Amino acid sequence: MGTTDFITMFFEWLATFEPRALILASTAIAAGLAMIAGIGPGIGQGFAAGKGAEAASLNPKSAKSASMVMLLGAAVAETSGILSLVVALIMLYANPLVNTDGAAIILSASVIGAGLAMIAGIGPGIGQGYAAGKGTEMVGKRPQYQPMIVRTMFLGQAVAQTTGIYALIIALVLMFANPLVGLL
Amino acid sequence: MEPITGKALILAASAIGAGLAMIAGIGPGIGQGYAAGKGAEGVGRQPEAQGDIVRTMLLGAAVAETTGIYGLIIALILLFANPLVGLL
Amino acid sequence: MEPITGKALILAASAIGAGLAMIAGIGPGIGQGYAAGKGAEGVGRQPEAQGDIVRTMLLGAAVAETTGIYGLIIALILLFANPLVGLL
Amino acid sequence: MEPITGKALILAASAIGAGLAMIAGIGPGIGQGYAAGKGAEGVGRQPEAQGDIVRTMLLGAAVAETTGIYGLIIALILLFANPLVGLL
Amino acid sequence: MEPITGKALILAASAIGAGLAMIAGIGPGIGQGYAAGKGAEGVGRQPEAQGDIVRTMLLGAAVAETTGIYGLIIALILLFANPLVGLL
Amino acid sequence: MEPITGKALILAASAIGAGLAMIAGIGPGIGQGYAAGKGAEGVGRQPEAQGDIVRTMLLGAAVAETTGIYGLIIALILLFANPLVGLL
Amino acid sequence: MEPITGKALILAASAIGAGLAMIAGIGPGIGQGYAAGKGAEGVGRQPEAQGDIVRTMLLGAAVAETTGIYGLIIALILLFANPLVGLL
Amino acid sequence: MEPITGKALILAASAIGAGLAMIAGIGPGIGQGYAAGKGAEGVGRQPEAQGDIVRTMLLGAAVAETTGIYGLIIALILLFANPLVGLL
Amino acid sequence: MEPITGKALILAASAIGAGLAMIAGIGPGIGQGYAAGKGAEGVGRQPEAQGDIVRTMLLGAAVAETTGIYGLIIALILLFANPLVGLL
Amino acid sequence: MEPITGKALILAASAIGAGLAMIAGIGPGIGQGYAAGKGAEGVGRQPEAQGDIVRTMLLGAAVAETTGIYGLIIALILLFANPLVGLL
Ligand code: NA
Ligand code: NA
Ligand code: NA
Ligand code: NA
Ligand code: NA
Ligand code: NA
Ligand code: NA
Ligand code: NA
Ligand code: NA
Ligand code: NA
Repeated sequence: MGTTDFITMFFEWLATFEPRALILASTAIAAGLAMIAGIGPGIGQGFAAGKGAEAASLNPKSAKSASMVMLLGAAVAETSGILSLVVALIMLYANPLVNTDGAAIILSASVIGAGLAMIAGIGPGIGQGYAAGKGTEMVGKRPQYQPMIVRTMFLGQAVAQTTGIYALIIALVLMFANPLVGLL
Repeated sequence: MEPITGKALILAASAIGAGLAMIAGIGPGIGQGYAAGKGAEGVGRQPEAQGDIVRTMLLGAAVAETTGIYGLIIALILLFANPLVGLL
Repeated sequence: MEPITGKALILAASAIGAGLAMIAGIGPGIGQGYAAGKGAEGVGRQPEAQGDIVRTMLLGAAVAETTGIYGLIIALILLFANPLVGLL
Repeated sequence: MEPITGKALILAASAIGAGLAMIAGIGPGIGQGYAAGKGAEGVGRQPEAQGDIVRTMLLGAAVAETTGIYGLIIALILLFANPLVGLL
Repeated sequence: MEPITGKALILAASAIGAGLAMIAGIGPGIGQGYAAGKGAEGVGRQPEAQGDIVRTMLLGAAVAETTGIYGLIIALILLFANPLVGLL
Repeated sequence: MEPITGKALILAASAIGAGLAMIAGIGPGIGQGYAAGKGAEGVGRQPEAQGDIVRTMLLGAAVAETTGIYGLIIALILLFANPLVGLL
Repeated sequence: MEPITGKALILAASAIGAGLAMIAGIGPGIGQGYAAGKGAEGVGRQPEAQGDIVRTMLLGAAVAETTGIYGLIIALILLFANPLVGLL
Repeated sequence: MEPITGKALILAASAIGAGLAMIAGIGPGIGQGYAAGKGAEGVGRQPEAQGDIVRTMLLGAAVAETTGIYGLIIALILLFANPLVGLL
Repeated sequence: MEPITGKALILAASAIGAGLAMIAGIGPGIGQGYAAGKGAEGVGRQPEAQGDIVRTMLLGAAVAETTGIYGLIIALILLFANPLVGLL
Repeated sequence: MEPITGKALILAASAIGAGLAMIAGIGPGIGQGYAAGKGAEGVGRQPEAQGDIVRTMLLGAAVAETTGIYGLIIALILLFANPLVGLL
């Protein structure tokens, strides 16, 4: 084993830290990664906002109900942002991995994996926001069909949430029911 | 801290790989949301065609879900049926 | 206690490579969702052409699926038929 | 010569985590800009409805800001009220 | 017990390179899905032109597939015909 | 000759964190450009409403700028008023 | 048993560089798919102009392919005609 | 023979931070290009309003440039007036 | 047995830098594909203006190619005329 | 035999930083391509305004190029006039 095996050297360097320090350092990065999901709701709700403004200009009579639908749809589109915030706060203030028995390298990687998984939330955020915007647009144009429009919007938004939920489940498994540490 | 073993390294990388695989979920989320929006627009325009519109929207959304499911399956394999540690 | 071997390093990298490959799934998810939306819009406007619309949507979506499948195949190869460890 | 402590490692990672959290700001920037564009288009069409249009645009933009704020909060916590070093 | 060799490092990097190359698949997935949506819209509007529309959609989609195939080929070369280990 | 200390590691990570935080600027750039385009379109169509259109565009763009400013502030804090080195 | 040499490091990095270069393929995939969709729409609307539409679509798509080819060329150079190992 | 010092590590990280900061430039590039397209469309439709259209386009584009400039400034600070090495 | 030298590290990083630079190619690919689609749409609608449309499309696409070329040039410099190893 | 020095580390990081900076080129590529498409559409519709349309398109595209140029300049500084190695 020569001095040129920088990979082994790197892992030996990592092993000089207390296990807790390694996990906590990974947690700082993971919390940052999880927040990236916020791109989604930002884009989606902004689309809804634009459609709301458009509806107010096209049909002032239905502007109020259009604004209501904009807010309802945008609220659904917030889901991934909230889920990511909650996961990041759990990581920072109630991280179960710091008290989990197991190899520090696996626990450290697990929290980063959880942070990466939450990034999936970009998708539902954008998609549901788009649906919110189209719902707003149509309610502004044809307020008499509001219930049907909103129902279809919610149904479609629910379908668009699933991959965000999958990601949340994987993140929670990695943090609270980690199957990898037991395999060692 | 105890030294890092090869098996631990594989399991650590599997945790990161599982997280990366979930990022695929961005796609269905955007796409199905687009379908939801067009569906909502459609039923507002042609309320009499609501059944057909929603059925087509859901059929298309089911198709759009698959790559998100693929990502989930790879993540679940990495976490619960990891074939890599057996190769060591 | 066994240290990190070359084989372990390759298997760890394979786990990450498999996760990365799944990211391709973003594309079909967005694209097929767009098709779903246009399909739903179409059947609302021309209910009499529903068969043609849905068939074209599904045909186009099948074409859009391929690169997601490529990513899945590479991931499965890395996990279940890893050719790299044999090269060591 | 003092070696790198666990505390230093956590603080270094916190700097990177804070930077990553800010990337969330891409979303509100795009979305609110879209709203700005549609608002400007709207007031050009019906100048008499300017009040309602701008109010709706700002209300929607406020909703779109939240996840950018979440990212900022997490970054500020990591920099100024780091709970992780206390757990060491 | 065999330590990490240069060959092992190259093979590990090849696994990650193969995963990265597959990410190209996002593009054809989005693009072909767009084509699918426009195709579905088109056959709904001009059912009599269905043959021409679908043929143009598939021709355009074939062109859009190429960079996804390039990514797949590079990944397969890295996995099954790795020229880098021979250069060592 | 001074070796790498914990302080140096934190400062190095801060340089990377500052760079990452600036990526947020993608968002306002896209969004405000969209607003610019819709504003230009609007004044072309209703030149008499130019004042209202430009004012709404700028108001909306100001709102869209905030997350880019947040990123800049976090970067400046990491570079010029780094609170992390004080925690060491 | 041969240890990790500088040459091995360069070759390992080349594998990752080749993978990264392929990511450029996202662009032509999306762009050409857009062209395919507009082409399909066009031939549905103006079947008599099919020749002109398809020719323009293919000409434009050829232009859009170039940066994907650049990425492929850089990847092939890194894999099959690596100039970096000669500089060592 | 001089080993890697803390200063060298900070300067190396600064090079990467500078590169990351430039990525912000994606945003203004897309946004201003959109404005350019809408401006070109506008002057084609209302040539008599060309002055107003181009002026609004440029005003909006100037606003959209700022976050790209922020990224450039942070990169220039990291390269030419690096405050981090002074903190060591 | 030759260990990893500074030169080898620079050359390895150059391979990765070259790969990263190619990612710029996403932009021209999308943009020129959009132009291709609009060009195809245009010649379908106004076949008599085909010359003007295609010429404008190609002129605009040439402008959109530049940043892809910049990326290619930086990659070629890193691979074939690397100025960094001379600075060592 | 010379080991890895601080200077080598900075130069290696500069190669990666240069590659990252080029990624900014995605933006102008997409944006100018959009402008190209709208320009082509415009000259098809109003051939008599071709001069104005193309001039506005090119003016707007010039504005959209700047952040791509910024990225190129930072990359060239890192490669040919690296100020960081002088700070060591
Ligand atoms: Na879903
Ligand atoms: Na699918
Ligand atoms: Na495909
Ligand atoms: Na929000
Ligand atoms: Na292609
Ligand atoms: Na904002
Ligand atoms: Na091109
Ligand atoms: Na700005
Ligand atoms: Na350009
Ligand atoms: Na610019």
